[in-house]
Amino acid sequence: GFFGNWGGAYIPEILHQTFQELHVEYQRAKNDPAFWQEYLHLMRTYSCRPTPLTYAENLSNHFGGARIFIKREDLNHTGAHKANNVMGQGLLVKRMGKKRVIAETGAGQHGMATATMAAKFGFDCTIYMGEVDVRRQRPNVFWMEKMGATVVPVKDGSRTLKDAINEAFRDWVTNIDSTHYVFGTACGPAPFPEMVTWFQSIISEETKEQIKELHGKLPARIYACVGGGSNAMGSFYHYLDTDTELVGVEAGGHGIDSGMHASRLCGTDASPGVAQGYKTMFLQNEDGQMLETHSVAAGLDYVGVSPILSDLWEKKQVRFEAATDKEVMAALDLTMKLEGIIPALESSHAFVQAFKEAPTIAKDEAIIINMSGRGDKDIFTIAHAYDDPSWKEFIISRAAEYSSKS
Amino acid sequence: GFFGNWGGAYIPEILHQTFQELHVEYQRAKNDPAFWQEYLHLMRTYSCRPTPLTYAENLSNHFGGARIFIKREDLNHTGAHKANNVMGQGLLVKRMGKKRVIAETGAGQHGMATATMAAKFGFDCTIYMGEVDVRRQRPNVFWMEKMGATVVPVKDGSRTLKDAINEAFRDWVTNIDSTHYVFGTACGPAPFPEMVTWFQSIISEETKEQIKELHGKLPARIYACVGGGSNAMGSFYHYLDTDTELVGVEAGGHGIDSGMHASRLCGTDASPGVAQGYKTMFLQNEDGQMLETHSVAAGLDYVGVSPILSDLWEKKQVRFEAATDKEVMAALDLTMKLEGIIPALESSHAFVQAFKEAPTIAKDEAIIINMSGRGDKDIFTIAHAYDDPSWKEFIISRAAEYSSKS
Amino acid sequence: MQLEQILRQRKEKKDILLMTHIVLGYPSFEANREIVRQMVENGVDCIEMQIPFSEPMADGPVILKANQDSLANGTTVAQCIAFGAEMAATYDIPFLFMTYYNILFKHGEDRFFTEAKEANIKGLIIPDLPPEMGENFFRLAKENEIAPILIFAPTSTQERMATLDSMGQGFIYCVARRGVTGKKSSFGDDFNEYLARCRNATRMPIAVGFGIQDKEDIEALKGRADMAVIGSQTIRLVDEQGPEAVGPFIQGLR
Amino acid sequence: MQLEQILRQRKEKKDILLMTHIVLGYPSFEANREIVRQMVENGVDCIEMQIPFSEPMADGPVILKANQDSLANGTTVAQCIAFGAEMAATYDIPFLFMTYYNILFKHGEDRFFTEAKEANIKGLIIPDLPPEMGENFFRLAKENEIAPILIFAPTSTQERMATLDSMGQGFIYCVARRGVTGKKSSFGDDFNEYLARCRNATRMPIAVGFGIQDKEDIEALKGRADMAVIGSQTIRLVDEQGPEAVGPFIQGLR
Repeated sequence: GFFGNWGGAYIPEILHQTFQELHVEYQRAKNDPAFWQEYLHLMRTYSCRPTPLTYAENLSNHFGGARIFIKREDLNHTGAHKANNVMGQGLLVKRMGKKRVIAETGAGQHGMATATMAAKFGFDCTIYMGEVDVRRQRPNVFWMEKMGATVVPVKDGSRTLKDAINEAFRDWVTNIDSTHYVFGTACGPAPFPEMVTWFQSIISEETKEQIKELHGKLPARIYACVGGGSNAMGSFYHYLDTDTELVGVEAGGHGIDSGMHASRLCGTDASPGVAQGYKTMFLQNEDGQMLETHSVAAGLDYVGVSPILSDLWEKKQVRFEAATDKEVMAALDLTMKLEGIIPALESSHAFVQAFKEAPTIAKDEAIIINMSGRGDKDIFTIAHAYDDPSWKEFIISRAAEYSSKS
Repeated sequence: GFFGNWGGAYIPEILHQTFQELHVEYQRAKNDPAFWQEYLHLMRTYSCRPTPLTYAENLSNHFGGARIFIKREDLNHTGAHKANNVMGQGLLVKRMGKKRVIAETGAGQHGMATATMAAKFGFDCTIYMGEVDVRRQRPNVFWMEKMGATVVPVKDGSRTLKDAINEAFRDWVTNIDSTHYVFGTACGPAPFPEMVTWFQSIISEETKEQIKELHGKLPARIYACVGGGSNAMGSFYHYLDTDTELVGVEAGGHGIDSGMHASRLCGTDASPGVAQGYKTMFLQNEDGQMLETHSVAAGLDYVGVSPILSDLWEKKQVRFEAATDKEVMAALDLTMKLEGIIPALESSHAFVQAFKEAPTIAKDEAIIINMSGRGDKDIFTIAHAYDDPSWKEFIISRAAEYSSKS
Repeated sequence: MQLEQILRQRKEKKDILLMTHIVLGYPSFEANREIVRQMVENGVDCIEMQIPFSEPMADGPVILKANQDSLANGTTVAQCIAFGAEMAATYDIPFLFMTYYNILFKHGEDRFFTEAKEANIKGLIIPDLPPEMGENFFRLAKENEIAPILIFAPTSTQERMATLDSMGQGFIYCVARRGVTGKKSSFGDDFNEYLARCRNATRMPIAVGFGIQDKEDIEALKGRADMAVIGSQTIRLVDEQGPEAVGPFIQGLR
Repeated sequence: MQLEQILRQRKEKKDILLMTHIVLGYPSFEANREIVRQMVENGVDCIEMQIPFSEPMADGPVILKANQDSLANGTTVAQCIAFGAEMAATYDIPFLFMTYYNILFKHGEDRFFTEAKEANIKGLIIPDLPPEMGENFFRLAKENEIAPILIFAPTSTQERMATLDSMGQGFIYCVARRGVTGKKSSFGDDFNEYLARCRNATRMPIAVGFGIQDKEDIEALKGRADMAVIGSQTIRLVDEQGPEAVGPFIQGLR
């Protein structure tokens, strides 16, 4: 369960047996070609895989450098790459014979995906979500509940993703026999980082074919945003042994020197640590207490990062950059206007860095931006961030209607 | 331009020449195999075609009859079948060398799709939307504007779809030379009904392959909701010469006898008429004045219907039913809970009728429900319709924030 | 006497004829009566009376609103025809109905023509009924001796004008520009060229409409058109100053 | 003298030993001092002092909140170690540190063990450090003669218990049930069976923790466990009635 110096499974004893079973089931699935076929069939008929690789002609011309391609994970069912992981774990849960799933969620997309999977597979479902994120992402909460999930707002700590993870673990140690914890990203105790990466690797499996068809050769670079790191791992995986340069983009928040960010692998604020069951680079103080993080994108607002990415960072196989909240809004704006595509705030981080570098790359080279999810779910955050007056008016008038009736 | 007794092109003289050009360009495109290939490539790389056909195992078991399959037009880019038509017309506009597009929109999905296409193709874009619909679908307006479109709220008449269409025609007669009117459904003057049907026929082209792969034979029945009728025409088209029974489901609103509905082809409130450039069954009074219609689904809230469907109705090739607002909310609820799928309110009408009939159909038969779009865009309407208290709280608290700051 | 003949006779005495427009039932039939009276007394040669329709796709905001308000008042097609009959019986100028095709279609074309003929209506302007769509309509128009008035647009080709000329009766309505009713047109070189094309394409009198608002516009048309059409402008006037302002306005146009 | 030996000696005079728990810096070090005094004076045999951590994944709401409040007060690891040294120097019972692995890892394991030894700390409970993950930790524990206390869970197999027994020192902490700290456990047949399994799997003393709240619970453990662990219950007590309530509570447990 280690990747270089990182990873492991730092778990309470009560979970030992459950993790043993998970390891066994995961290995069995991995060694069973029929499992991957079943997974592909599910993703092809229930989600929308293979998701397209879109040539962004207008953006390419705008920057006048590399040919920009966008991998469209936004077109997955539930609107993000999260579905890949969740549906895979759903198949595993079915094999393990468990009847209940729990999950943490930050941006709400993993929660949405898990609630969806639970509905599809007929599992009971509880979603833990930081209270701050519940407020940021109320529409997602509504849908999760409508799909039959119980959403529990977590009121401890910073009331964001990391606290939701802690609370989910607390549930799990209480309900191990019936319950599987659908970890949402390539973090946490082994085998989660590896397993989540495996399911997400479907992204790079597809792009490798697609870019050859559309561009004739592999891309010069691939850009992916990095919160926990699952979309990055998924979009990098099959390129690790190629010449393609891999670029992870973290949340620069108010700026990497501001202390208000969530950059673990670029910048100097993070240090090695062990929490939430695994060893990685954490944003923590000198006593090992986790710091509050900041990002306009709830899904990147997290203290830790995939141990596999920490390893690839250490070995310089992946380069890490940061995008500030402000840069993110500008990149989002440009992408909407030029391509008619609305990246999630998380995904927009990858667009920022790609836009910075595209002009410097030769015109006969391709770059791929992994668009991990769609932004139309983020309307409350985005409309707010743009300070849109008619949006505010709309909300105020709706509220007036509700206030007067209630 | 006639389909039996229906259709035609009842247009002001000023548009005559433009329609001539459109006819010519449309025929040229139809006769050019490369055009359809270009269209398929665009839809495959920019949208998500072929969209999946999902076997709804839980719903099938729940009703204990036919095997229920769902055609997932919700997974298109912009979240609805509207993309099929719009991207196709975009290619035509490019061929015609025009630089500006206009469109009407009801639910906002056609407007979203058109604004998206305009961004992608680099066209100027104006969207006409009834003021009532602007209020119902504010999030869509926000995104359209963000993609660079101008959204004009139409304050005439019933301030819904039909008024938006009139207003778009007024724009068109003023700006014929530069502008193409991207009609959103299989209505309007010829060649729109036929052309929109052609682009939407990609749906049944795909399902015919898919159902054979997944079920081994053609479906017993296909269900589609009918507003203007484009998703119905698209999902029926390639089955017109087969034994598959085709069922169109109209908006029953408060009930087909209530006068508060939008049922043109089932029920007895509609009569033949000519408006908005074509002849079809309209909801009108005895003087020929159009009536107000009602549906919980903005996209079905329309006085007219595709002339091709009026013809198929008259010839009994398509059966028409109605679903009430209340039935729609129940079907939506069940689909979310059992399948983790959120149909648009429009699409949920098709689910209602399929659910009514599924138990009576043999288990070795398949039925297909065309899920024309996704419902998560409708959160303001759906959360409202469910009278969700925490949603209201959320809106009220957001509004308080805005009120205090402004 | 049929419409074209009437207009030719009137034209003998004038530089240019004047056609005006009202929306029936707007602001009320009572007001319509007064407005028509003032128009006729001040020398209008022909009046088109619009039967309101809920979807007036070729009309701009002023006439659109008048249509809707009239319908909101409860105006019916029967009332409109009766009012038309009353006017035609009262005044010695030709009256036309202008409306959209659905009004006729739903009323029954036969019945509509019969009633219009009884009302002594001289012509019909149906902007959303191109000749291709109106086989029955044109047959009935001929039978009932009511002129089906067709429209030339700046986008019409020579060939198209020829077709329209062959199908139309009474006069040709030349739309001065692209767009809907109620906006100002500019009468520059392009317009003159277009008008020359119109003149070449038909032997019928030609009327020019869309955006004619004042004496200057009308002066500019003299010698080039047989009739000027004043549309939205009188509605605006009535809205702002009441029916009694119509007379002086019309008087000031010549 | 090492932990296991100390506990065995104390056990000679008692039916069952009592271990209690405090969160350092909560509600304050001052209060901790008073609470420890009352615990020791009322016959507690061993105290686990939790060094607060921002992510206490195995703790329930009561201890979680105590961790967070302590950190909000500014509690540091250095203060905690100094406090531990002070207690160990003041009272003649064994003191343990309980915390999460990151506290040691970030402090430096070597340094942590050295300082803990200097403080005369007898054992460490690190719930998120299974033996597989703690090679260095277990080596340092041995070198510094500080007992690494391991945990049996109801889900542990015989084989797993054997592994844990071979790596742990001091005593085995038997978790009474699934779940986090602070909830009531029920001590039925399943529990007795589990406890018998624990007893068979180790020769070390066994402590039973999680959800022990009153005298009745402790009575039930006599003869089957060597030590009962009172965790969240004293924190609740201090929250509700202040530090001075701890003494009488402890007294009432025997």
